[in-house]
Amino acid sequence: MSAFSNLVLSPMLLPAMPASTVVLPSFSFHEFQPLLPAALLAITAMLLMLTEAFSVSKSRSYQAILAVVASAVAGFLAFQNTQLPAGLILNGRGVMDGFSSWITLIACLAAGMSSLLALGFFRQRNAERGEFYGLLLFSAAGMSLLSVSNEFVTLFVNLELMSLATYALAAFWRRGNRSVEAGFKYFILGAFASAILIYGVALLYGATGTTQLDMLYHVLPKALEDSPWLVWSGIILVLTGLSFKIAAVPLHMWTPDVYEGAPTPVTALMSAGIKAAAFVALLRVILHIGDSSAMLLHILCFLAALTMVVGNLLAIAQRNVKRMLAYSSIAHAGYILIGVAALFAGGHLGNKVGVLSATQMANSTAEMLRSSALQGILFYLLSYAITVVGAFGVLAAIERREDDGAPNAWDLSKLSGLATRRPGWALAMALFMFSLGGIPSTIGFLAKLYLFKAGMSAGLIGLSILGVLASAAGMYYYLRVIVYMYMRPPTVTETGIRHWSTEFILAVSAVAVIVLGILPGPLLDWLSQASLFSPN
Amino acid sequence: MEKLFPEYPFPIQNIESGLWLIIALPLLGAFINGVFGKALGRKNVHWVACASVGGSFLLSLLVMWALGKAQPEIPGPLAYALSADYGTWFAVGDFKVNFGLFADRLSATMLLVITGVGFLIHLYSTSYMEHDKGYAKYFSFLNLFVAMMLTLVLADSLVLLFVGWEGVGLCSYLLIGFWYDDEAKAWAGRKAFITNRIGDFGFLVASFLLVLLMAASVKEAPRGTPVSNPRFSASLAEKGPLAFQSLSTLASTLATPDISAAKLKAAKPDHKPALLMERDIQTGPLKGFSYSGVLTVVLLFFLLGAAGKSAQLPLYVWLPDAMAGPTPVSALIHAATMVTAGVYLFCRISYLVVLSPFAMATIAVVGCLTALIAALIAFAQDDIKKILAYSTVSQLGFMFMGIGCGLFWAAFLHVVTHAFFKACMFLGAGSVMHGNGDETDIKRLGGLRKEMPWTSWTFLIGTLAITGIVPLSGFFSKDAILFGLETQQLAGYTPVLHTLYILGLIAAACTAFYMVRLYVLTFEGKRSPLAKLPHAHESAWPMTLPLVILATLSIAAIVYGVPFLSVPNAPNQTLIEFYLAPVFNASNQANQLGMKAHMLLPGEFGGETPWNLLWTGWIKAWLIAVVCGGISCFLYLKVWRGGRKFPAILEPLRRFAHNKFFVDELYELLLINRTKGLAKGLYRYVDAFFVDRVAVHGTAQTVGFFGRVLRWFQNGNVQAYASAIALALAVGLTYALLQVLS
Amino acid sequence: MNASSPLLNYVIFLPMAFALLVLLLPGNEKGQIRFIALLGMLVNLLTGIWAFVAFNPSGPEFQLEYRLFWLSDLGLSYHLGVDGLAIALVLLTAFLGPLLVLSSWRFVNERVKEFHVCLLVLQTAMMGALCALDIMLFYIFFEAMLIPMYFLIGVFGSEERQKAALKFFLYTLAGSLLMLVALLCLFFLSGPEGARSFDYASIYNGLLEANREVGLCMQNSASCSNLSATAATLLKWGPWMFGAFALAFAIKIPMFPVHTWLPDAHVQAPVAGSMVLAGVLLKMGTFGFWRYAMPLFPAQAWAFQNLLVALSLVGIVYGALMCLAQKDIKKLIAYSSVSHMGFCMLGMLTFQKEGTMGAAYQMLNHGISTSALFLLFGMLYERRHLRGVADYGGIAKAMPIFTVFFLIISFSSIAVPGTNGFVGEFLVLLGTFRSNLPLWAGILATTGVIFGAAYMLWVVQRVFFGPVTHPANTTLKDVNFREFVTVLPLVLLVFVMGLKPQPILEVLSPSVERYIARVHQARPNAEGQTLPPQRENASLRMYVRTLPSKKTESAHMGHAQAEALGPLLANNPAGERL
Amino acid sequence: MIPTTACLFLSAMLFFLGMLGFLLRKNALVVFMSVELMLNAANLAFIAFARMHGGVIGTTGHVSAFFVIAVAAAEAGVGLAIIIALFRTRRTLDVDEVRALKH
Repeated sequence: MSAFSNLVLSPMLLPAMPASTVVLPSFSFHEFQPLLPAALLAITAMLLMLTEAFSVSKSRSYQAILAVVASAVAGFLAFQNTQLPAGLILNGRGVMDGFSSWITLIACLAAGMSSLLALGFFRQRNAERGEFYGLLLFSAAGMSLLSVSNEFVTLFVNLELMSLATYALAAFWRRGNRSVEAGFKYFILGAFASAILIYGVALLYGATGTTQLDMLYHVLPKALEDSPWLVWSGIILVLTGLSFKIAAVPLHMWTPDVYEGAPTPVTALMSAGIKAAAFVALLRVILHIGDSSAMLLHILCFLAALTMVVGNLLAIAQRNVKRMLAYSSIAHAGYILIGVAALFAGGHLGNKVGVLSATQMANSTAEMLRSSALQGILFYLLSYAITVVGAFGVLAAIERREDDGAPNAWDLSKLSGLATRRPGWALAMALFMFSLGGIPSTIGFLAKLYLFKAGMSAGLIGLSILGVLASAAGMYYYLRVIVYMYMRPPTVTETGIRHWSTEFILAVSAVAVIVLGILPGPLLDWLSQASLFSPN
Repeated sequence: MEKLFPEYPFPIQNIESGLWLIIALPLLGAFINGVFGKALGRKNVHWVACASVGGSFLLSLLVMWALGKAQPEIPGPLAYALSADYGTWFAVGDFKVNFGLFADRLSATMLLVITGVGFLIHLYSTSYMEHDKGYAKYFSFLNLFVAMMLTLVLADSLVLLFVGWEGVGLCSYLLIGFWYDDEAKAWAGRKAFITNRIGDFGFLVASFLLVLLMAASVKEAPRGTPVSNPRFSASLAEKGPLAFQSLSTLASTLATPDISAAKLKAAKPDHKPALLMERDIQTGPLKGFSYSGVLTVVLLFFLLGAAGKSAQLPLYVWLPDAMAGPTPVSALIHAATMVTAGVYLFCRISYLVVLSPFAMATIAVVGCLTALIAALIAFAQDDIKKILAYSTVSQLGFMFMGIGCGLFWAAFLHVVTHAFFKACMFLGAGSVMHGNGDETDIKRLGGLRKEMPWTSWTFLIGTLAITGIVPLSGFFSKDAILFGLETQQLAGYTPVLHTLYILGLIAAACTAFYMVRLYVLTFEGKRSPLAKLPHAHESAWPMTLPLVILATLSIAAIVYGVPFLSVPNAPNQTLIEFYLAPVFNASNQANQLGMKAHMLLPGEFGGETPWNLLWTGWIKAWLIAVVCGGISCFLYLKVWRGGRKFPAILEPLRRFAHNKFFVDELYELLLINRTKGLAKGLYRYVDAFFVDRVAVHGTAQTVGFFGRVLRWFQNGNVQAYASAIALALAVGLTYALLQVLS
Repeated sequence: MNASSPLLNYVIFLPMAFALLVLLLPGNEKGQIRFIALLGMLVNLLTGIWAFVAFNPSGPEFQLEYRLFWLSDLGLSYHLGVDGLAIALVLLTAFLGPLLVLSSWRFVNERVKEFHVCLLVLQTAMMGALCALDIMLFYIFFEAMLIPMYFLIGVFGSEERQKAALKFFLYTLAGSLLMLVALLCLFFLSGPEGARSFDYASIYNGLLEANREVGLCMQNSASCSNLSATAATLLKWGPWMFGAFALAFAIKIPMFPVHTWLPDAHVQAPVAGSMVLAGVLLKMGTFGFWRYAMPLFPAQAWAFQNLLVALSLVGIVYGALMCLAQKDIKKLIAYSSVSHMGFCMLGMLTFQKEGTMGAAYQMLNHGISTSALFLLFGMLYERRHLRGVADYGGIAKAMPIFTVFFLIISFSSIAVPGTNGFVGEFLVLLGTFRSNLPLWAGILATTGVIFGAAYMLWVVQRVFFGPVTHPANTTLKDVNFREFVTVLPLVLLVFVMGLKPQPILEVLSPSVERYIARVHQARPNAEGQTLPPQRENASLRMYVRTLPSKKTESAHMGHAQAEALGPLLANNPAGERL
Repeated sequence: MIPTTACLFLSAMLFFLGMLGFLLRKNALVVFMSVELMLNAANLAFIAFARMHGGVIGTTGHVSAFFVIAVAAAEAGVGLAIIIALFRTRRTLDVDEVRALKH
């Protein structure tokens, strides 16, 4: 399964074209431009696989470097693409817009950073094996492609490409049974979810005769009259399948187990990259099938509220830091859902979801809403990626080999007195915690601000209030980490093994958290120009 | 005095602008002794202290001279006043307070008393406190007190007066608790301060209400009245609403006849002209109340304040305990000066006082009851200082009666004379203690006359003065008050005054009794076997000299009190009355305008002086004094001498009185314990339990609880998770179905 | 007075710079660290004084303005400026700075570096919150304050510190997050799409008309019929927004029902922590009411007046009663500051000159006397490490000078005339009497005078007087030179501010008048202090330096106003700056 | 010829059977097989609809089915590998045993 498969095959998927004349359509180069990062990643991945097959050397650090370089270049390419005009490519199988390129960028970021983490992580456990980086890059490629796909089957395939690689990564850590269990759970439930997804796709196809989102958008209203039941069940199935990936409550239950069990670098990748990619998929689908009725908005708001509250509540009761971060990632998915709802509410001005209706909010225009919501979501995903990778980086750094598979491996007490043992790491961790909690002068605050602002400009006041209350409650468990690091005497003596790569990651993300938290200027300007392909 | 010094030693302006020096000197002394006291050494310390007070005594003399003659360029009562303004203290909006000093004949007399008696007591202390460790501290506190008292007297606005008012309270707190390592003494200090604080609460509220009153009258008074006069609004803007000038203008305004109302009533015959103060207030927070009503309330709040400071009912309880301080302190603060601040205050705002007969009656009643109760308690006390303390309380009661019946000059005269003889007796007591190893129980003293001649003679004079034996000042001052009670008329409340007259006589009788008892038990007879020392020794000259001087003064003060040694162009006025006439001028005017309280104005003696009344009054008083004095003399010299049992019938009564009628215990029970209980209860149940535990932690714990509950669902079973997904799916589908069907 | 002055930037960020400097020092060089920190605070004090001098009371409302683009697309801009109250509080903050470092010279001995970094960062945050003219900027600093304070309490506090720190952080955070939502609502209400910004002036001016309408409507329902859309929304949702603002600030002050975090925080915090908490952080609440809650929702301010007054009255009496029930001295001081801040709020709620001025002055007083109390008690604590009243007694014997200081400060805190406390309290009470509040409110508030004396003297009594109960207390050392130097400025200030308040009052008075005028705009015909319409208009609109750019439309609005009100601005330097 | 609805009904039955199997069976392999069943249900639906639409639109359905099959194969590959690893560590395939990670 390579990323090229659907490029090669896509000409055969032409819809409206007389069956008699099958001609291969001619694609201009710039249609492939959005695919370049993915292509690069995929090729590098294969190379790595090959080197694994033929190489004899024990050390795999060169592979890590290669992966990092590849994802850096890919990220650069993606950044180039952010300025591209929005439009369809490859006869509508894919779209190109700033949004997808940003998601690709985030994916590359996640891939690069987690492979750096992995370098140190596996070196310390001398358990380096080459498939790791290959799979990692495949997964990244999957994310990138997912972000550009505009057609259900393509979307499904890319989702699977991303997921399959991640299943393998999650189960990669063979020592102890936790990693495998994580992989198994993730895989089995993931397969379940994607089966649901594809069944929904089938139903939609049946109702509308197309699997291509932009066409779907146009025929859906008619289809709704003809066979509403079919369409709705299709929509629900598809949404369920997708919400599974973003771990929205009540489809979140796999998250803590998988995040905890998976090797920490993989966890970082999942929480940073996969979430982003899954969100873009959900977003595209909703944008195309959503406008048909306000009912979907209610579902979204409901999901968002539930996710925020439950995620935080669950995290509060956690002593296991890694698991706590997993739960908090659920909560963050909830916050992002506010943004999604806002983006979507753009189509439904005057809705009465919030305390104030959008019209009362002094006539905001649909475009304004969309762009601000979009900006909010992107910024949030980006900031979350940076912060959470850093946080997991700290965990990876202080993880002890002998604890692999021990139930209390990441217990809070493991952090106690970190400030005296490793002031630098403690400081970084504190920063990440404040940022996740959304305390001003960190990037986390700005991100939340954007989202809530977007939410309120869409009139989702109630949701926003719930959001701030939830994040206030959430601050509790972030603070507890700091309490242990700074206000408790050290219980364990050893200081964790340092590795330049880990240190590098921590430094970079800590600095980013602060600097982008205070001067996000250029970044925000770029984000604000990010376009999103919308059918109308 | 004009006879003695026809010429001013200085031009008045210099004295006027130099008023601040009077306060500054003791303040400086306090500062020097307080900061460098240790370094200076005892000699220099008491030099600094005495010199500073003596200096301000001399300055006060200058002021006195300056006030002797009128300043032609200033009209009205202000002709007999010096005033100096040292800039704004604070000013917000139309409210303003200046550092303004103001000395008229009232404050000048007070000045002399404070600095003069103060100086003597400083002198006395140099010997009395000789062996104390906190010598410098003591003198710096004492100086600070004098400075504060002078501020109180010289202030030209209520706010500045309040500075002195609280300042003296503060100093008395410090001095009562001077020997702080004795728990009880320290507590006594705190008790004094907090009781005074209750009074200050009254003072503050009263001043705020006055501000409101001023604002209202300025807004509403018809033209032609003094407040609507542009010159007044100028001075109001300059001096602020609480300056005494402004207040007097307010008073005269309120007392002006209300033309419009008069017109209405003109039809009816024999109507009393309505006054402005009977109007209702139209604007502002006081809307709906009548001026006179508010004024009465204001005066009652002031009464509360004065009761706190001057130890009247119900706040007198702190004074007896205040005797914990060194004896000179008791003499200066708790007999001569601070405690008379309340009387001074009422004299100061006499023009307001006379406008509310009800308030005056209340003041008189409070004073009278205090005088009686204190006297009764004093009967059964054995501690020399305690007895003097209660006698002070009861004498203050007399002064309040004087205020109440509108004879301000008499009340003030009593302040002065009382300052002399009471200070004299306190110092005498101090000297007794000094000579007898700090023995204060009069039962364990006795027969000191031979051993301490000076002390005993001066003490005798003091006793006679306070009992009111004719050729002594106390008689005239006290009798002037009683006479006032008998003859003055108070619109609607004249009968009250007459009743009070009787009670006053009784109080006087008691006074005579217990004071003589005190004297006899302490000085006469033979030395008690229980005495600490076999032989007492007379004190050194720095202690006896002040005694002698004060004794002389308490005789000499008579010249102010005798009516018939008449002053040119004011027949039959007492000297003090004549001298203070400009001060109480305003009140007389207000009074005449108002005709509210038809008082027999002192000036009007001339016409038909009730000589017969006067004489009978005097004779009554004199007889009472002599008789009661004689009785107690007889009883304690002959009957109960030498441990003879007290008649058993009276024993419970005695014990009841001895325990001060259990008033302290009552307060403890009703107020203090209640408050403490309330505080504890609130803290334990409302704050700690309800607000903090239930509301705050409760919320947190509820959240945590839900977290744990949800966590329980994460049981790690894949199929459980899957079923959650399936469930969500099912719900979604049904929801969609419903939407479609509807 | 010139168009733009960078001065405030120095005031805000110099401490931060020094914090970085300290961060670079090796952790074991305690002496150096302390010295650098002290230096930083002193420099900060200098800049603070410089700013105070540069401020001209008779000038325009906001001075020393400085403005930069910052997150323009979000509507934020980095906009600084101070009015009378702000500059006074800035001075107070700068003044306390060096004392903080000095007070913990010996008190803090491990992790000295972190400690001083926290102090300096906190200083920056507080200064920022005081100088911010952009509501979101204010919010950012307001929240950022929590972090260093959290560490100060949690790391350097005493035994229960972790709980206390957590409570402090979450309690405050919850309130201010709700405020954030209300703030966003305001942002959207403040103007049409594109003309919005978080700039204080633009939001305020944007809501001015609507507030007038709402005020009218609340007075007589006849005029409710033809409300503008904004006014209608404001009328409907104003109470909620005001509630959110009020809650956030009330927690910070803290007012009666939401005060329980304060005692814990104070008890656990180290000396410097308590000092700065009492000295400045609590003021952020009152300052917030003054600057944001009241002027932005005048109508609601009137509507909520009685409720808030009731709460502050309860706070005054209740706080005092709590003090009577305490056994722990620090807790007692904490509750006493609940009582004092009650006076502040009461004064501010009179909506009337004397009272408001008193409130402003009381903020400064409380900042001085209460932090001095904590400082002094800290010295005692440093010697005995006990907090209970019963653990002391007869200290005066051993530590005479210390006793004198403590007495002076306690007398200032119970408002004995001649000390700073008196002026503030007197004005507040006078204002209460003169305001539209019922008379009993004033009388009730005045009883605070009695209770104050009761509990304060009780402590003095138990701690200093009486026989020495614990042998350990006999050998206590009196204040050494450093401590003496630390306390002396505070003591002197007590007297200076008590006897010569006028200069400060003059600095405050323009902001007082504007505050009152702004609150009264919702009561066009309210009796009492309403300014003549013309001046009202001039003083009600807010003139700030705006950026020559499309990004901040408030500039254009400003221009419009400038033309409209040309004559009014003739003598107003701010006018030329538009 | 068989009506589309019948095919759809069958596919729905398959889907729900798969789901039930997933929820109820205990053997990991069987559970995975029931996922395959669900996927095939999807395929069936695709084909049925493709036939219903017919023509060019129909091709989409057909091709989609192929993709689903391919993906299913890939899933099987990864999945079986994981299940084997699972078996190695635990010596059992009972999903109820796989509960080291919880709460």
